[in-house]
Amino acid sequence: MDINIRITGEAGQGVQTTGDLLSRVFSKAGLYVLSTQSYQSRVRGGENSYDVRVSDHEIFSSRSDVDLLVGLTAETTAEQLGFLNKSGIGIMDGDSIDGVAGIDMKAIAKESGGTAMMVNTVAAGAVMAVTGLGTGMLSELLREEFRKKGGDVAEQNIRCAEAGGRAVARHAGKIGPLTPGDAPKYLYSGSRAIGLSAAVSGVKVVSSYPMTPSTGVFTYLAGAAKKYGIAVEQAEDEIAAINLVCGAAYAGVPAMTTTSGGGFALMAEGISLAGMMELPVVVFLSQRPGPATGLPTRTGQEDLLFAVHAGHGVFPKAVFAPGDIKQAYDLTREAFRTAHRFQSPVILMADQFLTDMQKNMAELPFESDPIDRCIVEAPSQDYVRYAITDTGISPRAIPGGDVFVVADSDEHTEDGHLTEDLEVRVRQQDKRMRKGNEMLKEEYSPGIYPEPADEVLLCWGSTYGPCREAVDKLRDGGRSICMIHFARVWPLDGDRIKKLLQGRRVISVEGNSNAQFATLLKQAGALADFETILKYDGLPFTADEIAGRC
Amino acid sequence: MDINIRITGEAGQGVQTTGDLLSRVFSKAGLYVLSTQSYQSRVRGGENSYDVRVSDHEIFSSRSDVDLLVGLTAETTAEQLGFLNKSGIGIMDGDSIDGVAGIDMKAIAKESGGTAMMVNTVAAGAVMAVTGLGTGMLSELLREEFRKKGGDVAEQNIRCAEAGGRAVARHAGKIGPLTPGDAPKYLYSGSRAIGLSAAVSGVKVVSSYPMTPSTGVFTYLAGAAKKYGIAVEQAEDEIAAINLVCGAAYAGVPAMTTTSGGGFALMAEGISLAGMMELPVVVFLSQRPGPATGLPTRTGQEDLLFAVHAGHGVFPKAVFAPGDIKQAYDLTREAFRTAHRFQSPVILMADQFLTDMQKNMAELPFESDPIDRCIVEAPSQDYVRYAITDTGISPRAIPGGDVFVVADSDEHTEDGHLTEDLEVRVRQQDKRMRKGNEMLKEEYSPGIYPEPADEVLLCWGSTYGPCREAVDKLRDGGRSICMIHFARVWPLDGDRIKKLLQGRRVISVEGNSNAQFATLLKQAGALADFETILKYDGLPFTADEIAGRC
Amino acid sequence: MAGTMKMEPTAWCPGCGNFNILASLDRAIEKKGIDRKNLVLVSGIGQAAKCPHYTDANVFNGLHGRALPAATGIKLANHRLDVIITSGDGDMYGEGGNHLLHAMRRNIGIKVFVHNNQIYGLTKGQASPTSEKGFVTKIQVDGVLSEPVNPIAMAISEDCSFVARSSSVIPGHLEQMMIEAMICKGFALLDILHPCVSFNKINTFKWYRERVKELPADYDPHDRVKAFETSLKWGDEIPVGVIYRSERKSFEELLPVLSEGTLLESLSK
Amino acid sequence: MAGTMKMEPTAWCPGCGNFNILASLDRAIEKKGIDRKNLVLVSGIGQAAKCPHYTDANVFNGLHGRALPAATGIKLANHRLDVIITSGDGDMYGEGGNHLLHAMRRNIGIKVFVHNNQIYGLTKGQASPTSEKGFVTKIQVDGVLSEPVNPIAMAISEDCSFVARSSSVIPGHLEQMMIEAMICKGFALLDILHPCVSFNKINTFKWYRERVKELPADYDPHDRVKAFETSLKWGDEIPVGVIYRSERKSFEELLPVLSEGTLLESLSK
Ligand SMILES: Cc1ncc(C[n+]2csc(CCOP(=O)(O)OP(=O)(O)O)c2C)c(N)n1
Ligand SMILES: Cc1ncc(C[n+]2csc(CCOP(=O)(O)OP(=O)(O)O)c2C)c(N)n1
Ligand code: SF4
Ligand code: SF4
Ligand SMILES: [Mg+2]
Ligand SMILES: [Mg+2]
Repeated sequence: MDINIRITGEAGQGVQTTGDLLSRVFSKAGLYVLSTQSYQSRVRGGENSYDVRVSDHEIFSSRSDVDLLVGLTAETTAEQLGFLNKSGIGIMDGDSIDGVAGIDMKAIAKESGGTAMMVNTVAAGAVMAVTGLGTGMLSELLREEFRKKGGDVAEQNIRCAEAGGRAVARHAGKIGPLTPGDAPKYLYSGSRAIGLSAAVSGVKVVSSYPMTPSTGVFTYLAGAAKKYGIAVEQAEDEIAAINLVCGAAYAGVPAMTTTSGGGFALMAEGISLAGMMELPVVVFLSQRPGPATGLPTRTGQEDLLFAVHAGHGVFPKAVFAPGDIKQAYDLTREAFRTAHRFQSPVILMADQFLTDMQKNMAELPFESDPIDRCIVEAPSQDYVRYAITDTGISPRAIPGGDVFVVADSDEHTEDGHLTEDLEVRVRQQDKRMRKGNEMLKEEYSPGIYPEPADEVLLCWGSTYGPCREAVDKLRDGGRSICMIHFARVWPLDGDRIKKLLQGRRVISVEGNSNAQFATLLKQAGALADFETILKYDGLPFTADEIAGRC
Repeated sequence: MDINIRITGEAGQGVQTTGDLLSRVFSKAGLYVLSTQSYQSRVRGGENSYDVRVSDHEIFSSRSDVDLLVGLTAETTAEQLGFLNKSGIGIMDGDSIDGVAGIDMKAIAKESGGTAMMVNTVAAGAVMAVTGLGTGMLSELLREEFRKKGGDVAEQNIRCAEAGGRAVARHAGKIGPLTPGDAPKYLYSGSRAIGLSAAVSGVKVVSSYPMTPSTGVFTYLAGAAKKYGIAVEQAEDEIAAINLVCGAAYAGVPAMTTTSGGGFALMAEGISLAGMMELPVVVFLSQRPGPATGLPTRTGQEDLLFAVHAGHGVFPKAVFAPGDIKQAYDLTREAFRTAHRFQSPVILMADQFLTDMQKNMAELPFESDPIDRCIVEAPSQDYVRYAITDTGISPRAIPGGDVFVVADSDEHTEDGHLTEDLEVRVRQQDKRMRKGNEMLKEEYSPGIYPEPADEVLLCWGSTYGPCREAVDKLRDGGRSICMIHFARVWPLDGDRIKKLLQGRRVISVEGNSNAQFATLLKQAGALADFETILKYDGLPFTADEIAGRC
Repeated sequence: MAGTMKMEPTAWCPGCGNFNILASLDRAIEKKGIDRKNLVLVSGIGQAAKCPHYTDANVFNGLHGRALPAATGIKLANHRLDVIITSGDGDMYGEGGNHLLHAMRRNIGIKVFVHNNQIYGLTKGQASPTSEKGFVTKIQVDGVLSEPVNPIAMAISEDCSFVARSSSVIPGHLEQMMIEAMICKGFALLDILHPCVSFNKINTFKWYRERVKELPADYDPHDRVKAFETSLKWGDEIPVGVIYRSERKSFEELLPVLSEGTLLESLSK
Repeated sequence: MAGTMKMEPTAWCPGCGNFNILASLDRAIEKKGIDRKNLVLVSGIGQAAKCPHYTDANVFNGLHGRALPAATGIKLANHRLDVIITSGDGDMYGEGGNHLLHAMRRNIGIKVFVHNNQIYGLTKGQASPTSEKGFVTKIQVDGVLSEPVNPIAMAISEDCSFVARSSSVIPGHLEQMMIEAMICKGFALLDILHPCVSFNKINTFKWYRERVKELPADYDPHDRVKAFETSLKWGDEIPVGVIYRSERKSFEELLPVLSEGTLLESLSK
């Protein structure tokens, strides 16, 4: 059982409120929920939509077709009609159009003693009725939710929900119908998982300049600042943000900045600084389609080659791109750990699809559990910051202790002071680059699902979900196909990957127009010939689409 | 006949003045001259040196060994002694040290009625004597040079030169000796050739923020501004510079900015803007070693992968990297032509080695000869800026005419206005990317010297000269080896290049620690296995070094 | 395709101050008699920065914070063009602060109309450099801790040739200020207070309406110290009008290569 | 390796004003009794920006123009550290202008000592934002066309908590100003005029020496308008001293998460 509910309306109408509410009720009901958002770069008007996919088994991606369409305006409903399945049901605020049942949600809200904004609750109530779960659990949630607000608000909302349910009584149970299950009940968005993991890992300084779709993580951290003890400061621009976190990292605390394409571009110089000064900084890069301002609220995977090569000069860095929300949580921690272990910048990549996505799962650890910052406790008096070592990793002291810590953006001697000695230069450059080799020794295996097969859907980052479901579909159809997913996309061990891919038909599935990850594998010598399934219209892949293009 | 003269001293002592003077005299004498500079990031003190290599045949690179060493201080002379050939001669200001003849240049200058700064002329006079050309031609040059200054200055200098010559009379003619030849007499630095070509090509707006080693081109253009009618404006930062040239390009004039590593990093967002708005901008990137501030006055080829992938999102760009001064002149024009033909950003790459290098050659055209800006003369009333075309190239109108010209950094409809229509997005992205395919159709063959052979020294940019001379040496030793030099480094036609390289032993010679050009060829499918000769100590390659490592 | 005209409808929220600003701009363009074919509207990114799309003109809607350098390049290439920037407070005083500082020094003949809603609208309600101390948002959870930037005082400190304030809540005055800015030869900064109905619940239409107060008729904008003093007033009364003027030559007048015509023309000679 | 101490000798030109600035800094550090192990000197890139290497302290010599955000990060991570920036006019008023503007608003307890030689020294003599109008260089071949930036006036316009000017030509005064800046809790801007013997042939030692004039004893730095008026004086007399003070709480005092100790410490709990 697997149903897709789509709420659609203008920006500012509460599409998101409705969707969030539904995600939570279904999660509360022990069903597997995965919700995704699609919106425009504006504050009012336009066309937004919110998909809540519900199932009795775990799900990994969104669908483009709809079983239950809920429209808050006629225009946006009409736009979505084409996606409604034959057996699907449409309900909307206002008059009916082609097969979509109009119910006057505003009137219902009013009659139930609610305000205009409670249209969202009416809509949610209707959905609960149509899916056969009824409005009981929704009412419970509303009660918990609005208790603190006091007064009548909770009861008003409950009345609206119930009235919404009654208004679609003739469709009751027609979609699904759903029955409560035992899925894990903690709902996380990608943004929340990443922000939470950063907080738990001990991030102490976060500085960013707002930019969609990275702002969710920044906002989460601002909200968590008090609880975890984090200085969260909005910078005047992205250059300030990256240099600020470089300063904080030098001073000894885990530090992170969050940004998207154009802001990331402005940070390239600072990333090179972190490379030279060997500072553990984490840059969270949430992608959207470019070039330039591009499509600010849409999704894409267009910045991989740029991220891997970002910054002038040559220095090691790591680039991670988690595939789903749980992995986003885990890899955020890994990003901090890697940054500190190798004293190098780490770029954590996601995109609008993954950061806005919500899914229920087992509770993620939320107790503060700082990573090991790999700081030398009691440096001796002959301490130098950039000592030459076999691994390239020099013991790191921080200022405020017993020794001076000198860090320079120029080439420097072991003690950190600037130098024009060209032999020293070579030694320091070699030292830095050795850290890159060490990084490759970290244990990591790409995700193979379900097991190696003749054909491979190669993917990275958020394309995980749709690829995984596509594999299921194609295998059901008898194909010997698997998914190989990379969450650590740089550096790459070409030889190992080559062995993995050799002799298989490789199809690279990427959210860009130039197969960036396959290109990286080619450059690493891991891949010669490959086919592609590419998409760059700003929307995420769906499993059907991938399967259909295979 | 091939001699290498090295002037060495502290910053601020006139090492450069002396070297420039000598380069000009030898050029005037019809000898082939190639001069290169090595200096530190400071204004006074430290150790600078200036090599003037002189020959009776054309030369292409610098040498590390020295035939005639001229020291302005004891310390810097001592540093260079190890490079002096057994048969070489050393002279220096002050007391003699190990085999270097000390002459009191300051006293000589004073006795000859000159000022302390005329030590440089004394030194130049000495060099002329030792190389057997005598001080006559130098005196002529000094007379021309100082005529405008009036008064006694010219005569004072001439007396200093002559006295310098007399002071080393016992070494007269011991190096070389040189006799006048008929080499072309126009001396150009890389910076001057690039600046001149930009001026001739019709650049009208130049905006930069000073950054070594790109400042030479910026300074040349400031000097040429009046003659060619160019607005040259120092920007408050590099972000201003790139956006300023984007604005100028939109308004219809060829525009350029000049920068180096860190400044280029700051321009990445603006380059993406040029990609999206389809603006013909030229970015001159003169490389120095990184990361971060690195070695500000040294040379390197470390920014190729970054330059090729610079900017978020996916869009076509061209990257050129000329091999020598003449090619720098030609390719600068090509950069403007390409930018305008394809309405795309073009990055012109050089480095400290090439921009500071001087060489004599036939006079380069200097009459204003603007490129075709490919602007539609009389757009019709239904004109739209981003019309979909087969080649991806849309007719370009500029503001101030009969139609509105709308340019947006967001994804846009054909008329330039921002859009959220995702089908339009795909059409525009495909349109832009088609220009990249068109670029590949431009006629271009890499430079093969002297002819295809079993072994290939693969190189790009300024490594041309040392590779070419290394090939001569190795062939003299009986090796079947050639150089294949790329001046157009992006985009790359993988298939064509593959055919060229197939079956040969390829050794990539690059001024970086990670073989960036070979990596690009690998990613383009043009190259599988290769060997490398890499250097990243901040100094240019020499032919001997390459030949020795082959 | 029916050629290139303005976009309709706007993407602004009903009730937003941007509508009045756009309307005033349209009237000012007409009254000043600016030839729209010769007009380039430049902006960065933000809700305000969408403004150029909504009127008939040439448009350069560039990067967030970078309207000024782009406009400078346009003006250098063809200084006969009228170049007006319409952009937001975040765009101009936040990301673009350095360009503003240096453009005022340069005094290039660009008119900058800052739609100042004291908030980042497009990114959904973070503090902008002009947000008041204590202003609470989802990022500034304890309220803004920094002093707001004072763009008027800063402009006076850099001897900006035209410094004015108006508001969308007094559209007649706003139109007048726009015309005066257009008349000024050098660099003109016009800070326009306007309500953001979606995210700024403090500085509302009513809030501005109750506070804006025109400068007295005998106010002398040439007195720099007096102007500075005036620029510090922000509270129950917020002065609007031309607060400071400095009679400086514009950059175009000073730059020798522009003396014989535009650089663009020089290419077709 | 003998541990990490200062670099010797400096890379400055003989006769450069930077030497006096360094000497004054060393004396001020001693007199104020700053624990050098607890001191971080931060800079960008330039001749002035090399200064941190030449004294015993922790050093963060970052990117050109970016000393301020780095210093801010250091201070946020561990606000018990003394954080002083010593950098150039190009670094701070040119490339770094936006950070300066916003750091003043934030009022974080960083002391900024700007070695202002009115020129770009390290890159060999281009105009800086403080170069005077008409100043000729190889880039500004017709002389500088822009008005110089007025950092003092700008700082007053943003209510910077400590605004002072001194010069390397009066090292005793300079030392005093440095100490006063160190005492101030919030953000302190100290503009230090100094000759560049290699590239600035106009604003020489003698030129400054003849012009710098201490503020009268009864000067009240708390009068903002008066301070602004004072900041406009530049000519035969150039006022030096503490020109403006504003008793604002520092950012560290205002930021709730710093109230119970440093963030660095919180990690070892
Ligand atoms: C380099 C970069 N950073 C951040 C953004 C995201 N962004 C777009 S508009 C905006 C702020 C808008 O505020 P303002 O300029 O005041 O305009 P408003 O929407 O309030 O009119 C931001 C942060 C961006 N587009 N580019
Ligand atoms: C991003 C970047 N742009 C440009 C430069 C080149 N650069 C180094 S120092 C400097 C200016 C120095 O001037 P100032 O700050 O006044 O210091 P001074 O040398 O005069 O003491 C410039 C332009 C750089 N290092 N990085
Ligand atoms: S978000 Fe605010 S500023 Fe933007 S359009 Fe809506 S009301 Fe206007
Ligand atoms: S160039 Fe000028 S500022 Fe730099 S050290 Fe020399 S004299 Fe001092
Ligand atoms: Mg705003
Ligand atoms: Mg300076």
